Amino acid sequence: MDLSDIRKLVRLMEKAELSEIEIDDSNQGLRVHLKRQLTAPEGTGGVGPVVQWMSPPTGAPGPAPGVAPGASAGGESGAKELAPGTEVFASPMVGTFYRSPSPDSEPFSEVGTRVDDESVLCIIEAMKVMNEIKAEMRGEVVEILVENGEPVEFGQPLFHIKTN
Amino acid sequence: MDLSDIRKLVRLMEKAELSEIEIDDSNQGLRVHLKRQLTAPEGTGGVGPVVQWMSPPTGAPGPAPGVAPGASAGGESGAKELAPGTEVFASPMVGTFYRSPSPDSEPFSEVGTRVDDESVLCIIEAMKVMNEIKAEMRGEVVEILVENGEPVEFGQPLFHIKTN
Amino acid sequence: MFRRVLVANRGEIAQRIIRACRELGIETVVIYSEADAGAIYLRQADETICIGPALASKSYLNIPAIISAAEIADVEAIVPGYGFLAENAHFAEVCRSCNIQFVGPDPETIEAVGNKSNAREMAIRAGVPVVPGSDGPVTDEDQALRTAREIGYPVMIKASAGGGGRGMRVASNDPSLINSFHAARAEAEAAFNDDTVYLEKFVENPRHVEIQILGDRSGNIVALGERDCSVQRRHQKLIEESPSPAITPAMREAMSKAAVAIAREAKYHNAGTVEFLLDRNNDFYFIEVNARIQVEHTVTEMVTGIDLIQQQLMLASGRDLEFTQDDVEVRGHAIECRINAEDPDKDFQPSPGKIDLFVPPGGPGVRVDTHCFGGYSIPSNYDSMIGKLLAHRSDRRQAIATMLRALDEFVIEGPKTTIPLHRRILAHSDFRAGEHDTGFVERYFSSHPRIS
Amino acid sequence: MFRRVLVANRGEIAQRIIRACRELGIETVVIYSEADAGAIYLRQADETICIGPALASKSYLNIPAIISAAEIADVEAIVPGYGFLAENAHFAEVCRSCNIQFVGPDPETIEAVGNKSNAREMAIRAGVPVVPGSDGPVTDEDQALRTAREIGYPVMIKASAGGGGRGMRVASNDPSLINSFHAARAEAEAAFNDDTVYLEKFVENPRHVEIQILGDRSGNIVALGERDCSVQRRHQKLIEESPSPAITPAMREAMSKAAVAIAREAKYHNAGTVEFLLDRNNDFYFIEVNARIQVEHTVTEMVTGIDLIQQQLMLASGRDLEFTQDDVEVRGHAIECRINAEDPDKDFQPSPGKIDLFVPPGGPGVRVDTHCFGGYSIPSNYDSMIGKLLAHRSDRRQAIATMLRALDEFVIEGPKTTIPLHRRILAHSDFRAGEHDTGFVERYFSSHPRIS
Repeated sequence: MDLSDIRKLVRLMEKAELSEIEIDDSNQGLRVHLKRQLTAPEGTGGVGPVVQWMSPPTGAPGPAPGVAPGASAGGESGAKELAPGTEVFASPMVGTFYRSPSPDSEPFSEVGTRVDDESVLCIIEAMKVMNEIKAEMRGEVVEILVENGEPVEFGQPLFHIKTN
Repeated sequence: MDLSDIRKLVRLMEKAELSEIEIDDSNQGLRVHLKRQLTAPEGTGGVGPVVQWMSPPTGAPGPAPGVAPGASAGGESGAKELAPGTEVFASPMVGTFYRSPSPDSEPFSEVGTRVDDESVLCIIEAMKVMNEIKAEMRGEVVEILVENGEPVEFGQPLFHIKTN
Repeated sequence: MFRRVLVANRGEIAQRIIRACRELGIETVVIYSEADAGAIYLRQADETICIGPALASKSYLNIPAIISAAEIADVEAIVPGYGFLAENAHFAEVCRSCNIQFVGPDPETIEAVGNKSNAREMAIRAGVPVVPGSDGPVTDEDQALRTAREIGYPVMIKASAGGGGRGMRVASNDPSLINSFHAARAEAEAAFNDDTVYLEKFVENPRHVEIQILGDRSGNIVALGERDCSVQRRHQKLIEESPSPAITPAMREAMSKAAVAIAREAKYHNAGTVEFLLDRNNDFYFIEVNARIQVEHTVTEMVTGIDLIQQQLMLASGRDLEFTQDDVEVRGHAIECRINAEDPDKDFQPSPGKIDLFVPPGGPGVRVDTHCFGGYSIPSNYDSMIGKLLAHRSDRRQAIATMLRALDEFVIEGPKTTIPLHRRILAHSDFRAGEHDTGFVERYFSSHPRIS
Repeated sequence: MFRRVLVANRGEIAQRIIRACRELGIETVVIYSEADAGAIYLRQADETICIGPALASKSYLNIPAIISAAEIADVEAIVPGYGFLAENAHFAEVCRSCNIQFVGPDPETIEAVGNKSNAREMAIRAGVPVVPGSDGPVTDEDQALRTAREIGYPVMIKASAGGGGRGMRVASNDPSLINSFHAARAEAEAAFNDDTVYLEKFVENPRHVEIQILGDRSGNIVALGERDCSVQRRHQKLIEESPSPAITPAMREAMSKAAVAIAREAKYHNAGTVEFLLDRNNDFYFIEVNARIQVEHTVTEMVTGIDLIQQQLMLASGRDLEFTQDDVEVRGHAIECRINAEDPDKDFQPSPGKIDLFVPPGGPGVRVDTHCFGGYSIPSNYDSMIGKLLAHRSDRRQAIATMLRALDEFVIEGPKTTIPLHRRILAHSDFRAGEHDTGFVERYFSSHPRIS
């Protein structure tokens, strides 16, 4: 179950006009719950699904952001409000997100890492080129929103960085 | 120049996306001025044309109501507000409006005529049948909105009647 | 050809008639009820006339109001479409007496084919097979029992004046026959003001196949191929297609000849449809004639390239057919899905109201006939049809693929629609194999089918 | 056939490609810029990937971003549509080096036919008539003057790398030639980064007729009839139709053979178009090859019944053509009007913004290809196309009638559109007689044509 699977579920909901999907797989320690309003309030944009993804306690860090297909990336749906002074660091390009320069290396940043303009936050691989992505701000990484090796879109939120 | 001509002009404006038509025919003592917003404010209904019809001073009584094609009859567009206590008497059927029982007779009602429930206001001919239309209210005819011999729709305003 | 006609209908068929008239250069006067004042097709009319309030009996079924509108608008003809007064012989008669051309067959023909037992006798005279049944109306219990035992159970009791499934009952044994006989009579009386009923052998889960015909006043009659309307729910058609996946060229020819023979017997002119049942042995039986244009005429238009509404107008104006049976060619395969504002999850209850977002599909092979648009409010006073979605491609497989993608594309936010049901039907193996019959929908999609 | 492809375009052509893929059962990954996040066709995609901001150079023209999207989405092919990178040989080359199939001809072919003077030499080798002109590029004033005097004035100076009318100048005498020569070079340098120009005899007010071709990798090439695109404004096509009202069956055959010969010379596979000028003596001259699907491919789809985008996908996947030249049949007549968000009263300036009410036409013979809907905002960043409206009927007269009623039906409130101009063109006697040429629009509808 990764972001792309969630996307497929959301698409399925839209197609079949479902209002809710709930998957409880205790073998895999996974619970997915998607809920969606069947009539869009505005009438023009995509229907905003509410995505709840409960990772197993032993699993990967934090909840992944729900990305509505076709919706403008950069916004989060169903996620908690950002604390004041916390900024979203969005992906400057399409590619594959890596937290470390090689599988065996330490991650560039962790939750708690302090960064400045020149700090490398992560690598995004595009067309076999490893692009080092710099923080371009001062602050502290408070949340990492994407898993290692996951594909990211332009504008997709990657980190929350506390700047004050 | 009758209601049906106005309708044709309005339709022409819609088709040609005109915003304004002004006709000043001094020979016939007629001035017609139609104006229309090119983008509808609501977006769903017909575009409401503003119709100003200046009858020659020697001509027929009062301004005819502007009826937008396809718009719900019964409402007046561009006409002055009704005085309090004045009611619109609308046509109960489709047909041809006659003010008198025969060409040589006196009209059933004139501006100033006092009417009650049983008073015949006019005749509407439908399928060769002359239907006497009763006032069904008490009051005084203050305005006659349709000319003798003119076709009328269901719900089209025929008279203004002051009831108090 | 007419210079100016009255469009005596509403919704998608009013829109359809206006289109045909505009292409022929005929002026349209379109009547509407107060509930339809916001209809966008009124903008395309040369003149519009409000004829009454929402209630159909005071507007679209109000003969004096319609005739009066036709007179003040000075039209030469009235185009009735389907439903409302389209098969009302009295209305056609009134039109004639007022010197207004009714765009349809003569009142005598409407009357003659409108009575089902009479039509059945016509078919027998024309040498067309009919479902075994009573020899005319059945008037009492004894006669009903005698006939039923003679033709064998199950039998169907049908209202002579019937249509749309009303006044129709099935009985499998004597006691149920007695009950059904009285129930059908009462229903027929209520629905049609005529309690005449007759009996037929009940053909279980047949296919419904109908032949489109066109006739002129000189007696030329052509058949324009068939439509398979076997996807029905409670006798309401949901999906129609042409050609039928169930019939062979030989059967098509036999049915076409039968349809033309009946039409000739009925002195039929203008557009009409002859409906048949097809049983599991591929035997067909005449059931009825529809003396009007039908909702699903569009399917035939796609495969033949012939504009049936234009033809109706030309034929009503007195012109002869400009082509012969040999000129008619069926090309490719067309499917139509009726998109209704109904909730398939709630027993198809109507779901009228405002359409917030309306994005009809487009692209190759797709035709949409609708009067709806984003912002339009579907009135609760009339039928629930939003529109008809058609796919026309070179073969059935491709037509299904196009229809499925078009259904997926069709965005209607606001009312509930039959789109999800259509998707499921088109994905069903029986439908894809062309092996469905009129029991198909009830069999697989009834009892509150949840979309899952 | 491909299992999964990347749609590397936007707007109506992205919508069109998604339709074709869905019908073929191919999964689509659709890229979009931030400006297109509200596009409704994204809902029909199996996956969507935002590749950059509104600016085309950072999104739809951003080769690394597109290739990266194709890689993370794990697609087998990229479908470029028209415009943006559709005729970019470098992009096709990068696709190849990344083992992603580019849905179009080989980069070598794109390169070869993309250079206009090179394509001209190819045509000469293939024995196809070209407009008399310079023997390759013209590099200095003297050579230009010599050539112009040789072929006779008026002459046209054209950019070798040109397209869309840029880098094109007409000269009627020596002094204007000198000026135009330098101006065209400067314009070509600015527009294409390549100041190579060549000279051609200027054919005054010709007709523009083009042949659609399809080719497979085994060398089979078929011609799918012509499109007449003579209704142009400043070299931008406004209306296209097929068949051309100006050519005879013999001319059609000669042009088709010429197109196939050029395609063979260019080792062409996939879909392409060979453009010709037709002069007043009915002589035709090759002008250029468009190595991509064109906006107006839809017109050919209507008359041949062949889905060109599906064909592109099948051919790119390595399949051979499933039909031969003899199987191609042109039926009826199709006309397309390009509906742009432009104000014909204000020199066609773009009119982007929110569409308040959008009611596309429908009914028989009408096809609409659009990505727009009521509530959609046309971004100001890209071209102004709202959609393409097509009418397909059994003959040209009927197709015009259907198009006119469809234009009348088409309600777009918000942006200004080219609909009123189309109405006037279709009502013009020269167009109705099929006697218009590429000077037609400028002649009758220029200098701020007011709709009256």
